[in-house]
Amino acid sequence: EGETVGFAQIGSESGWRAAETTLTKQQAEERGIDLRFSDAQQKQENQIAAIRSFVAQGVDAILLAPVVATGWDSVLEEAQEAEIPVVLLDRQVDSSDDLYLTAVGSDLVHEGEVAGEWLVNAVGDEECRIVELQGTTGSTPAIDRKTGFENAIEGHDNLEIVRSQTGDFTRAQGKEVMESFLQAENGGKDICALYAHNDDMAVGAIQAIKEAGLAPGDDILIVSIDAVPDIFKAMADGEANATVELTPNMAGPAFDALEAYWADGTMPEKFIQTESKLYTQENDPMGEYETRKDLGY
Amino acid sequence: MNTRALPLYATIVIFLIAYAICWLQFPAMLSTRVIGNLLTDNAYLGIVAVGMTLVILSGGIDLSVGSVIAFSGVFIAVMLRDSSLHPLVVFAMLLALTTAFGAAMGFLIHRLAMPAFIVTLAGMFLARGAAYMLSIDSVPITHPFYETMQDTYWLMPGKGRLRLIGVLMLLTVLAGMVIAHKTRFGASVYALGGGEAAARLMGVRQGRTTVLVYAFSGCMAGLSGIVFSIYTGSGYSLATVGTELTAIAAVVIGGTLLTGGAGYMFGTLIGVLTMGLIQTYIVFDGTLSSWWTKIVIGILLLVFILLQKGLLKLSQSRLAGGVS
Amino acid sequence: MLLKRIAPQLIALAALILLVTLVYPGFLDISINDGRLVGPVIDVLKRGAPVALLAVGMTLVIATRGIDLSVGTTMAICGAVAAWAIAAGWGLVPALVLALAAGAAAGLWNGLLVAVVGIQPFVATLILMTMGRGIAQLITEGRILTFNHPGFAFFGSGTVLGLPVPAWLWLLTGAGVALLMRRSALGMLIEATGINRRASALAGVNATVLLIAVYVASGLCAALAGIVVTADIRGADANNSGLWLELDAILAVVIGGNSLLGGRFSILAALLGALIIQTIDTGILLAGFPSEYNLVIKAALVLVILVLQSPRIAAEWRIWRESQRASREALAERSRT
Amino acid sequence: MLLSIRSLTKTFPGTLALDEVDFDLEAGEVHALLGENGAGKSTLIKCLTGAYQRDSGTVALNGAEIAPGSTVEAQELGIGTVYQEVNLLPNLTVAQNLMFGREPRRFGLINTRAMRAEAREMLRQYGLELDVDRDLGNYSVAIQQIIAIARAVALSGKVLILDEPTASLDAREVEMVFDVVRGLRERGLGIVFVSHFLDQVFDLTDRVTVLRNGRKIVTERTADLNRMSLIEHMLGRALENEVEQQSAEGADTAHPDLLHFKGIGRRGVVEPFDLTVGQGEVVGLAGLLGSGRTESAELMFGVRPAQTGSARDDKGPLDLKNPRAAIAAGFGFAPEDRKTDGVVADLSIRENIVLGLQARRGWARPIPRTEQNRLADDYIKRLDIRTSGREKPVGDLSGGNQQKVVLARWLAMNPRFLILDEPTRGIDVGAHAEILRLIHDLTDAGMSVLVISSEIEELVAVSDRVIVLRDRRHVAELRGERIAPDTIMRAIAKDDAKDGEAARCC
Ligand SMILES: Nc1ncnc2c1ncn2[C@@H]1O[C@H](COP(=O)(O)OP(=O)(O)OP(=O)(O)O)[C@@H](O)[C@H]1O
Ligand SMILES: Nc1ncnc2c1ncn2[C@@H]1O[C@H](COP(=O)(O)OP(=O)(O)OP(=O)(O)O)[C@@H](O)[C@H]1O
Ligand SMILES: [Mg+2]
Ligand SMILES: [Mg+2]
Repeated sequence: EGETVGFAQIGSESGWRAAETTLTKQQAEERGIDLRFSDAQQKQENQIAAIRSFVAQGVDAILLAPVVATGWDSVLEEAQEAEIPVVLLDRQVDSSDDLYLTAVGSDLVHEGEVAGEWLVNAVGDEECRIVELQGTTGSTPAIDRKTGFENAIEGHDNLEIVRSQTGDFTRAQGKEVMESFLQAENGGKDICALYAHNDDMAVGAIQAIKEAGLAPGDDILIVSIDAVPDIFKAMADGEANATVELTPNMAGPAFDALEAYWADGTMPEKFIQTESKLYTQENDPMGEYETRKDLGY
Repeated sequence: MNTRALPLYATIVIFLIAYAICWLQFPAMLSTRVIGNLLTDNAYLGIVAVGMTLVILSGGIDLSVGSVIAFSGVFIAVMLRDSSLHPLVVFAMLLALTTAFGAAMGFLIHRLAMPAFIVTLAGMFLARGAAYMLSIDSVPITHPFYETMQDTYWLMPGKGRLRLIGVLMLLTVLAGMVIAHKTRFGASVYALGGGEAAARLMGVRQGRTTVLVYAFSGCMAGLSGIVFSIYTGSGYSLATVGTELTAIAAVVIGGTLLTGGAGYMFGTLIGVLTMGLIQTYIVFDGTLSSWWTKIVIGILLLVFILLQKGLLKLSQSRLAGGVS
Repeated sequence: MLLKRIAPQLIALAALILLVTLVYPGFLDISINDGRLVGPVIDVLKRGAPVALLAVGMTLVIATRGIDLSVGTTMAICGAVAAWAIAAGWGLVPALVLALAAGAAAGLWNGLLVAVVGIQPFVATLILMTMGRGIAQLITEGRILTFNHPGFAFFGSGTVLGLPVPAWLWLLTGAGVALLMRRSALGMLIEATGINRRASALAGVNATVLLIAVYVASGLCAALAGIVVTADIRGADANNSGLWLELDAILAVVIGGNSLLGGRFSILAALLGALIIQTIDTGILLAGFPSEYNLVIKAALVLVILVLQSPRIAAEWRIWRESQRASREALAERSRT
Repeated sequence: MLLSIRSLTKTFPGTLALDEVDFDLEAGEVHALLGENGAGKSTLIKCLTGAYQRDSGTVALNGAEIAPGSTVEAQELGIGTVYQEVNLLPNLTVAQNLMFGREPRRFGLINTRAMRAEAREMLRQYGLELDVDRDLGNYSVAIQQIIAIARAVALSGKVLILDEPTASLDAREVEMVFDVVRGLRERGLGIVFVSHFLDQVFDLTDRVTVLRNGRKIVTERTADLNRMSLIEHMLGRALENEVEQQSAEGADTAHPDLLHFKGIGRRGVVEPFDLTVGQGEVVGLAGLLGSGRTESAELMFGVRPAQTGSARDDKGPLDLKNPRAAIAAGFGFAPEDRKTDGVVADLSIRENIVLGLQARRGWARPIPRTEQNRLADDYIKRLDIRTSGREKPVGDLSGGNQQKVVLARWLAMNPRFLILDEPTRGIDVGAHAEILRLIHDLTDAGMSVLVISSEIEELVAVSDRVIVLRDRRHVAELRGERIAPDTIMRAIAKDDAKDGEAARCC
């Protein structure tokens, strides 16, 4: 119908983010929506400026993947005054929920919980010393995924996080930090499991473990979050154990909601939660890899 | 004709031409909304660039400002959350703190003869680290006084909003112009940028000037932090990463020489608006992928600098030709 | 003479190692694990490779009174190019050559902007710094380009004579460049250009070509660093490879006692600077502090080292020592009479 | 006693620059401070004004001991100084330079209009009418020199110190400066005057203090001294044959043509000119400040590419598009502003001397260290460079010695055509004679030399031919007997109306 939608994306800091962008563009094209894309390079100030520009341009709706939860009140009010509906993608904001149409996303704390619960079941009653690779210090996913995981292992005294450092969500840092964990924990012999806040860090860590002469997935259990293609490959090789999916297709539900709203003013629910599905080595990792590898991760 | 102001004129001319091109492509670019946004969205950048201009004029550089802005936001948010102080009191405390921080860096630079680049780089790590230690989470600010400030604006014809922070930025630039061009302190700053040894022999109080320059920059970074916290209504330790480089780019586009001693405060305003214009243009266009966004920003930066250099050369040779 | 030049860096490094050993006693342990040395110190040598390699090129650029902010993104570009070539099945040698060529091209671009167009180095390289990551992402299309090529991975995680390949790479590059500078006249000509470009040009030094050459050298070093990082994780991460590493490289050069105002330089000292930085980083990781403290600790340590090395402090210390000696001699004199 | 210095000592690493120096300055006198290059004159002055911290000794102003910690304090005490190297700020306007630190203010802000007016007024006394709103860097060294003097005079409530203020001025400007100085003397100021021009010393000063190797040798009334004894005090020996005596010899030897410049020029810089240089010939360039002598030389050496014209030797056309091309064609050029164009301050004397030679050989063929040392030692001896060793950074040498290092660099390259722009600027009498003798030796060996100098006597002493420039145009050529101070003067000043123009800006 030729509606124009502005998409204020955070940036392209990870493969997952790139996939989200690709899928959003695909979805828009399929539905004949004219998508205006803005990359904020991980900066909230750029995102705010982009939203203001979208308002000044008079778009029909705005998709916002907020870089951080706070600080959106005044710009969302401005959009509301201009009667432009805003849909939040994949992350929440702490503004009042009548400032936006709906939010599509997963519950980051819940993701951490799913990962933690898997590990609790996997180790049973054995002693388990866990090392944790955090995301970028201060970022919402890092904080929430840490909280969720800690919630899940609470009360299980046989599980303990012995080392926790930031790996900045990157493969290289994941590998480097894992090396120092191995170094510090008796060559890795004292580590029973690794929890990584995203798959990229896990993939880096897997290499470090291999180079240290241990078997990732066996000697050290590995659980991480995102479900990007490369982790499925690792799972297929038996080098990773579990991942929690964060689907990059947030735009699909968002456009569904918008189209309903444009058509007859249907108000969607305020939070459309995507599934945080757990994948393990049993879930045909190779097949999952094949279906995902062309999504722009 | 005064040759020293040529870079400034070149900058203004290029900015106007660029704006005209944008307007031809997207007529909405000339709306008061866009103009209002340009001021509001770049208010924090403009303020911090004023401080940066003075530092660069003195022949130095201040890499810490981005982190200091982030620290300021977190500091304000945490103070307002954990104490019952009025925001204005918190602002005063913050400005005192960041000014002292800047002064301390200036002191190190002067007393230990260490390069500004390195001292302020350490300052950048330090301020960001301090912000982390205050709070990792982003902290919302919910004080009623903040809402008043956020809602203070003048509705221009055409629904554009001239907001408080935009006006504050313009006033800061004005103050910066007075300090740089109309005071003895400003003259000392230019002198220092022209050559330390000569400046000393001419009677510049090098130590005092250096400390003051960085203190001023720290103060401006604090002020910019306040503006940023009003702008986003929160404090976040990961905010404004790399803003120091944007500010430096704005100052340079504004015609100030990075080696110090030459440039105009007003040029910095134009430089900031130019950076804003590039951003706005890319959003209006809305077809660039993430990577092309980066490439295009780089190319536009280069084009601006080349045009400026070209225009400068042209007019200089004109002038020289006119003499003979 | 040489030892005297690098003494401050050596002392700083020794003190730092002592400090780290206090918080993490096993720091100096080295064991042999199927023919390769393992231990934190070896890790420092290996992990320090990217910054050390960048520092070699950066030292030359800084000696000419320039600065190269683009090395981080150049790493990303070269890594992306190499990974792309490997993934496309071009084979090892063409991939390496292509990556090095990309680095040289990036350096050439910077050099032309600085030496021919006359843009200030900070700004000229800032432009590539902004653009470069976009170019790298353009090559990888924003994803992490992974590959499986043992030959290429060797550059990241292989060992030769027990030592990791990245360590060999920076050791050899550093030694090679340092020798080239001091055995030929390049070192002096670069220093002369850095101190007074105009006077050097009037004396017949080809300052333009020299300037371009140092930026190309810096680009090549960045390419090597990019290859190491890419080979290490077996994938080109255009978003994060070399992110903010230019700052560490500059820091290394300055900790090495080189002046940002150009002129006299020492590559050896810059390499020690890189080791100092990596020792701090590795030390922080091993010590197991919460990650919020990483930055503050690093900043504080760097600041302390720089303050202790600052020329003013050195001068004051010399004066103090001389006055001590004088008073001691006076005392001896008095006791003799 | 206005100013009295007792037992002033100052050491630099490896150098005892001042050794228990006493110095007295009375109110209402002009006191010359003389000595060879590196004798310690500039150091004495800098210790006095707080630019350097002295090791020991006392300084008293009007009987009260002073110890300025910085130059600001000295200025506040009423001591105005012109340092040896022009030390103003090229990036500030002329007005800002003149009024720096004393800007007239209104409501706490600088009153630009008043500042401009006052600056213009200050310069008028020196016969300078220029746009005070332009950057100082736009003006020649000479004009900057006068501005520096004007500034120092304005700052000097009690003492005025002039360290080689006249080094790049011509006779007319020198006279103007002297008039101002005499006026100040009348008003009761004490003036310290450093110069290597003995005529000026006898002309202007009341008393003389001579330093040698950092020690005070003597203080005497100028009237009680004659030239010979003064030189003896300075050098510690008699000067065998002074410059003047050499002038007659070799004036009319025939010189086979070596180089032809045809129609060389650049718009707005120098009008196209023709010049033929003979082998072994010394061509002098005379002219007022800003008449285009330096520019002519720069065109010939490719510093600024010429827009018109060509150069050739007997083998064919020469390419002079940049300095390297000119060097390849066998040219050499010792520039006028040694600080910015000459020395590479942080490099050692040795490296500075071999720099040009090395650049010509290319980076891949380093000159062996022993050869470098031999060259450096050789020139340090031949040019009498005063230094504690060949590895000393050139920036730490005294002004005159830096000049010698620049000369040494070019001599070491042994060009066939050497351009010397103000070669003896700031060089003491002994070395001055030495350098002029050197020029003769070089031309005897077949080198051609172009000398630019504001010192007419010097031109007369060395030149076989003198070209006179006015208003960026080559206007006259003098040979043989006509090379004499008064003929040159007359040729320079032929058109008085034009003259005024030349000294003015734009
Ligand atoms: N900053 C410095 N560091 C080391 N040595 C110095 C420094 N400044 C001057 N000297 C040395 O002190 C001595 C005196 O130098 P000074 O500049 O006072 O000589 P001068 O009498 O002014 O000579 P000239 O006539 O050439 O100007 C010289 O040997 C010089 O090398
Ligand atoms: N009176 C003047 N007004 C404006 N610019 C001047 C004036 N005199 C010189 N300049 C500029 O200063 C620079 C140096 O000229 P300079 O005076 O050195 O020429 P010159 O003929 O070599 O004189 P000299 O060698 O005696 O100083 C040139 O760029 C010239 O354009
Ligand atoms: Mg002197
Ligand atoms: Mg001249």
